[in-house]
Amino acid sequence: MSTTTSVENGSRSPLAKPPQNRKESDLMVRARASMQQLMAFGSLIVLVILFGILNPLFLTPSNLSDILLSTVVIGLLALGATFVIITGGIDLSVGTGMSLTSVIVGVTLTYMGLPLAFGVLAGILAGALIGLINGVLISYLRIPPFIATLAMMMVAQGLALVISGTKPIYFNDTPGFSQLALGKSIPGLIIPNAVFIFFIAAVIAGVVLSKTLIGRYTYSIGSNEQATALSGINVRRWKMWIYTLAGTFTGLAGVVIASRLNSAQPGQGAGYELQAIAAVVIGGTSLQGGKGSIVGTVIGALIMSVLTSGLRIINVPQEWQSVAIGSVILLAVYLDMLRRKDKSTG
Amino acid sequence: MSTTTSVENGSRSPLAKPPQNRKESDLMVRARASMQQLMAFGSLIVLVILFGILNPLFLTPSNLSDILLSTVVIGLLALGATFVIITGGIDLSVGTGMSLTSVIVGVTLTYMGLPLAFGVLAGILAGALIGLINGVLISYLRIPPFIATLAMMMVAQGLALVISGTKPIYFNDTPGFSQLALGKSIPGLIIPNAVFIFFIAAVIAGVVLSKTLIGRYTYSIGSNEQATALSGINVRRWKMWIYTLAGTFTGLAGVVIASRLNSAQPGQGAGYELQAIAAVVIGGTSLQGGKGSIVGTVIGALIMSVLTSGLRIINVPQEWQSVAIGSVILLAVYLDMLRRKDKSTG
Amino acid sequence: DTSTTPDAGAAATSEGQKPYVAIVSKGFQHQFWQSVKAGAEQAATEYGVEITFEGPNTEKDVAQQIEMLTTAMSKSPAALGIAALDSQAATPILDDAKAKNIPVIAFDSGVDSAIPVATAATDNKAAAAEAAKHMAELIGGSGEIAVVAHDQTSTSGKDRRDGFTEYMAANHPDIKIVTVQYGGGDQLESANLAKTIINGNPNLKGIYGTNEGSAIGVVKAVEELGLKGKLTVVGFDSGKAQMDAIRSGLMAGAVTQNPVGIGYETVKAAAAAIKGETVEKVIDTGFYWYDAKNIDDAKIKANLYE
Amino acid sequence: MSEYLLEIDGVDKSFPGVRALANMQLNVRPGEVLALVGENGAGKSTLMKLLSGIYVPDAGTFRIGGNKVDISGPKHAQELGVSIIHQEFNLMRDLTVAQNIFLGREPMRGPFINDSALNRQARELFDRIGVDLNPVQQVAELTVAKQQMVEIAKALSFDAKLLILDEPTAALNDAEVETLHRIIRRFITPETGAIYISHRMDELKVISDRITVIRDGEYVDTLDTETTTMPEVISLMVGREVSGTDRPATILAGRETRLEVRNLSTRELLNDISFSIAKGEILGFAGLMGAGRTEVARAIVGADKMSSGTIILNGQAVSIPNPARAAQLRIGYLSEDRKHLGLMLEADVAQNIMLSSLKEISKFGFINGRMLKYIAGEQVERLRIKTPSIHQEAKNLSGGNQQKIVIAKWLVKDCDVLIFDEPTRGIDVGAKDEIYRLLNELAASGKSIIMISSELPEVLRMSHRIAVMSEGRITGFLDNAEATQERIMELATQSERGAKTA
Ligand SMILES: Nc1ncnc2c1ncn2[C@@H]1O[C@H](COP(=O)(O)OP(=O)(O)OP(=O)(O)O)[C@@H](O)[C@H]1O
Ligand SMILES: Nc1ncnc2c1ncn2[C@@H]1O[C@H](COP(=O)(O)OP(=O)(O)OP(=O)(O)O)[C@@H](O)[C@H]1O
Ligand SMILES: O[C@@H]1[C@@H](O)[C@H](O)OC[C@H]1O
Ligand SMILES: [Mg+2]
Ligand SMILES: [Mg+2]
Repeated sequence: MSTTTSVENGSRSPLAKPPQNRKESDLMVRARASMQQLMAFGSLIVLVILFGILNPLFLTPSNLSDILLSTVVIGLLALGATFVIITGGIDLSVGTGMSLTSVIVGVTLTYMGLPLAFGVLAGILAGALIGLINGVLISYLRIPPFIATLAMMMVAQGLALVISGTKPIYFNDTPGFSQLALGKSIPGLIIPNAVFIFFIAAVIAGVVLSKTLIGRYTYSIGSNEQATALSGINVRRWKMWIYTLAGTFTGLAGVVIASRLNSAQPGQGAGYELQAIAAVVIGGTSLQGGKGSIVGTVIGALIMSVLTSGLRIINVPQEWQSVAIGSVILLAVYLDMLRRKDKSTG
Repeated sequence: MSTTTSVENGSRSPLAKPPQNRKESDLMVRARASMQQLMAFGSLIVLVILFGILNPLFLTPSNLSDILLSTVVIGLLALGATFVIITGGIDLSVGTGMSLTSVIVGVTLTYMGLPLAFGVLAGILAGALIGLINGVLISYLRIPPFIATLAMMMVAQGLALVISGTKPIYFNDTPGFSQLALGKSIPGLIIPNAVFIFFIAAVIAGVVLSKTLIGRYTYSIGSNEQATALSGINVRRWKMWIYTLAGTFTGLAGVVIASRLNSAQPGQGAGYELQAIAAVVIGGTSLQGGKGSIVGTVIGALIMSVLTSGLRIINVPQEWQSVAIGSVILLAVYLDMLRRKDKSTG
Repeated sequence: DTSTTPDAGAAATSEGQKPYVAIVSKGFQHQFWQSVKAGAEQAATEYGVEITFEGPNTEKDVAQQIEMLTTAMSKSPAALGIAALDSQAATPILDDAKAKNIPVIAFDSGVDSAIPVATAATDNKAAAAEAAKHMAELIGGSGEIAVVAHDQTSTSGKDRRDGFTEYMAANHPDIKIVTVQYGGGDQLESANLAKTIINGNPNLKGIYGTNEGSAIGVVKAVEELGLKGKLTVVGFDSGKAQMDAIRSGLMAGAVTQNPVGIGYETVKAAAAAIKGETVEKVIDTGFYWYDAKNIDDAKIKANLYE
Repeated sequence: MSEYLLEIDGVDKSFPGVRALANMQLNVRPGEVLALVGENGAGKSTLMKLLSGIYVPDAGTFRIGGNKVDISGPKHAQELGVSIIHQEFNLMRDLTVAQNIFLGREPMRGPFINDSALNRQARELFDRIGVDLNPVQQVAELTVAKQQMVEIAKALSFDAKLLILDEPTAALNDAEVETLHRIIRRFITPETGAIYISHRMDELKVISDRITVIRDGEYVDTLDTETTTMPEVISLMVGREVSGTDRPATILAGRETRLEVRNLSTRELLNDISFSIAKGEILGFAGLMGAGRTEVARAIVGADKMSSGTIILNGQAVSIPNPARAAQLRIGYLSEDRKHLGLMLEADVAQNIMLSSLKEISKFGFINGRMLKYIAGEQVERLRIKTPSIHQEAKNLSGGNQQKIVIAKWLVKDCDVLIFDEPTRGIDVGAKDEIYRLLNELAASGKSIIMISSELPEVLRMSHRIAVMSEGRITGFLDNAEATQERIMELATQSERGAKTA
């Protein structure tokens, strides 16, 4: 197409491109990008319809609302993980880090008896601190992200147990706390607050990732860390903040899960990191870094929870459920690959 | 032709380096490489001595032999993972894959009543098959390794339960089977066979990685997959074989754990994958691909089991154990980083 | 009280289908849970109800269990069976069940709530004390022992640890528990762990394993170290490996619960509650000490599973 | 045997939004070197990738030795006797030099690779073709120039009939170029031929027999080198005249010093480097491969550690621990290795151009997206970057256009001191001219520019003064008026331990 126009305007210098060309392919590039997300959204819809046919109860508003609710914790962890993974890193500490932050909330609210807002803040800050430490280890001490966050995973697990005295902390003295996640603030709507917290967090994460400096540097570090550094960006410092940001979401997840369970469970959380990473990767973010989106992650997290819930509601025996989830994930990602099929030299 | 002679005569073109440089860096390169492994080995020795001082019982032959034994399963998984990680991939299916292969051994020996050798073979082949499927998914269907092996992790978990009928399979009718791992074939030595199986497997893995084509292409693919393909190497096919090879070690691990427990436990294995990867990475293999060694992995696996056992024998409370392991791993890797400190642009 | 809901049951049966009972346990892969499931299925056939049985992958994952309960509630069951990992965390679901007039049967572990119409469970503390009593006898009332536990945070893990240690503290001051360590119920991990404990405590006289995986791990350790007969092992639960170990003398004995009975009683109570019949509030499914001597007794055998 | 070694006819190739080749034709005779020239983005590399089976043509025929062929992939190309050195390196950085060269052709001893035979083969190859490489050195440790040598050695290690070199000299300096030419001449026999792509017009005369010119994906003409002048070639390529080889005016004395480097040393190489640069000055850095020019630049901007030395900026000693600090002090560094150290290949043109300047166009951390597109678009026009859109991924651009993106990034950043390391690498003559003009404008507006270049004509044309390096030291400064290629080479080969090289 471009050649046609340039032939028509044969008189101009061959280097200069007619301006309308740019606009045109601008559109094409964008269209392709949003198509991809539409298609991922498509698989999600297909799954929902499929389960709805297999068991109409799946489509009841109450069940759909429950699925949304069950997406929240992994979803929040996955939001943070999206940033880290786009930088080309990984964060294994999100699961137990979440437990640790929920224990911190427990200590603040139940042991110290401070007001609710303090507990929420303490949890989020504790998460940010975990992220900050990850960031320092990775940026300044140059420890590979896998190792740094694996170590943090273990340390957080241990500290959660130590601080809580290896037992759950209950929030019975702070009755408002469980409303944070489970209250229904919008009258007439059965969707609980936690879902809105997640979607607001997702919108914020999306804006930060696509519109701000830290978001832009997240991509550029993941694309080419050395080139970014040589471009005069303080890569170490930004990376530290990116991990801190990711930790903030971990902290938020800790607050939400504590509220949902009305207790801080120090022993749980291991294994959540893989689920969070899976949501991110199913959402199209590459573990190689440089590419990814929050919308994708949200869709990825929803695919996971729809699958889990759907297989349960159609009464697939539990041992077959994991076989089915594994297979469907493969299929979804394979279809995704198919349409992205770019040329390869392999 | 005249140029050839002029090169020999030393009236070389000005860009040429003085010839003694070549010899020098030959030696230097080698020296540096072996130094690194010596140092990693050093941290291991330091740990052993430290625990020995804190509790002399740590150093009893029986305890040391037990530590070696406790290294075997994770160690075998880590050997396979080393290949995969050097290609720049990852294998999350090793833990539950191991369970599935041990169930296959159980089916062969106990349900089908075939002779011992068949069971061993069936287990190893089952592992290879798991690897082959991973390889096909990754190479030919272009599914990212994380997703392909995560899906395989779930599928293997489910199949292990389905095939076994969600119960352990015992080897009581094949009394020789438990000797495979626990017998002491070398008279006068208290070290059980499993340890020797591991070390023989490690030697084989080491030779394959450093001396054979599949090993060379493992590094090459991890360094630059596209360039490897451009060199006329059938990258897809080799990658498929590399995953198959890794699966073989998973199969072997399945056989050994079944023999050690004298039963196939279908529910176990989740979580082992992270430990195996940790051993590989602690051993200096980079998750970016292109770099790594079997010696490193063996040392990494030993560091992990020495740490675990040592903290137990000096009676560190369990909740503090994970804090301590996390911290020591960080420290070990940090020291490793310090001496490798290469040029950075950060 | 034991008020039940004839409506719910009627609604389900009126369509000519069997009433549906959703059962969410604490685990799934353990033989213990498979036996509970078997008992539940047996009762389901006998009492003409439909059941599903599921549980989280690990007995730590409170949140996963809550998701399972939530999905179960979406299926509008006629009754709900629950072995809560954390009864407080399950409170909102129990409240929801109450609001919808769905009778709740607790099993395996009690629930801190008035909502369940019945509880079919083992008294874990008492069972652990029974194990302690036998351990004390077997080692002659003094010496060093250790505990390999399956979990640090779950109620069953804590109760079986505490029931044991408290009994020792109260009754046998000369017995010293040198360490309590946790192997997550993983056999391999527990075996490695037990070996380290034995290596680190040369005077050790006995080890207690708090569930199937832990106990078998300890047996493995003793077997591998060639200490059969020199170290007293007492365990918890059954399963083929434990029974073999008891027969061969590697293990002195163990406390078994009645998992099949737990499952059976749970569904039986559910079926009754659906019909609006009164059910017993507490169904003690009991526990039994078994060893080489009584392992083949009919009464014991009924409580063991392979 | 056919009259032609290779005939290409009627070849079309399009990418989304780009028609890279249209009805392309070309032929190579046995025993000749055919130069292929055209502007950045004209389609040269695309044609070569079709020839090596990396891309599949939309239309057209390829004949090798008279037989029509459908080249299915790199291996097939090799089997057909076609050996290619791509514009972008295709090396495995973690493998050694020898392992790279013989990848896929390892000598075996039973099931095992015979590494000593491998290294021996490599040494024999290097001796045969006359390059100095260490077979057991890791490629990651080599400079760009040495990596290029590895690529050349690799291509020659095949028993090729047709050798294709896509800008092999972009990373080489004049002495190395000579070595390469010698290698090529030795390769050419009555049975073999070569296609030689280059933007360095001076070498075409020396190495080629005929020159094929293409423009905008279309064939323009083929000329006999002997009977053609370079300005003719250039005007066919660019469609206009390009100015000659004027030299800059000598810089006015007494200008304020902008940057002074005193006694800079590094652990690895640099030894007591001192120089200063005035406002409005262009200081050229010349030297042979490995002389340490890149290291000087990296040390100044904090990318590498200095072991001793002081940097004085506008009269004040400053410490620069990393390039971020350098950028704060308005010192920018354009790296010589665009692929690894310059570009985000997967990111789009706009993001690449704006990377260094995002802070300047953001408020409270929010980036002004319209501004970003506007400025990036402006640069695309100004440098005539050939791309269908500012949203095109950088990896889809031709090599020269990628280089322009890296330059654009530093033009946007508005630094006071700009260190350009091989800035015109891979850039066509027309665009080079444009860039020279821009650099002169920048200098005229008071910026200080350090220009590291391996092309002596470029250094001579642009620099007010020239610093020459050898073995990690500065061996002399030349004013533009007194500088000649010969004097530069003299200083560049001056060894401290002179006795050794003698
Ligand atoms: N994979 C691709 N996807 C999209 N466009 C491409 C791709 N490869 C090349 N192009 C486009 O095709 C055109 C020709 O590129 P090519 O690399 O062949 O140019 P070239 O003549 O080698 O230029 P240079 O001298 O800068 O190396 C350019 O406009 C380029 O942007
Ligand atoms: N990545 C690297 N790893 C190891 N050594 C390097 C590396 N880069 C450069 N060197 C070494 O540093 C020295 C200086 O190289 P540098 O690139 O600074 O030289 P230069 O004068 O800029 O020459 P060139 O024309 O090659 O760019 C050389 O001896 C080279 O071998
Ligand atoms: O409560 C459970 C139980 O009764 C069984 O013994 O194993 C696991 C426990 O958590
Ligand atoms: Mg090109
Ligand atoms: Mg250089």
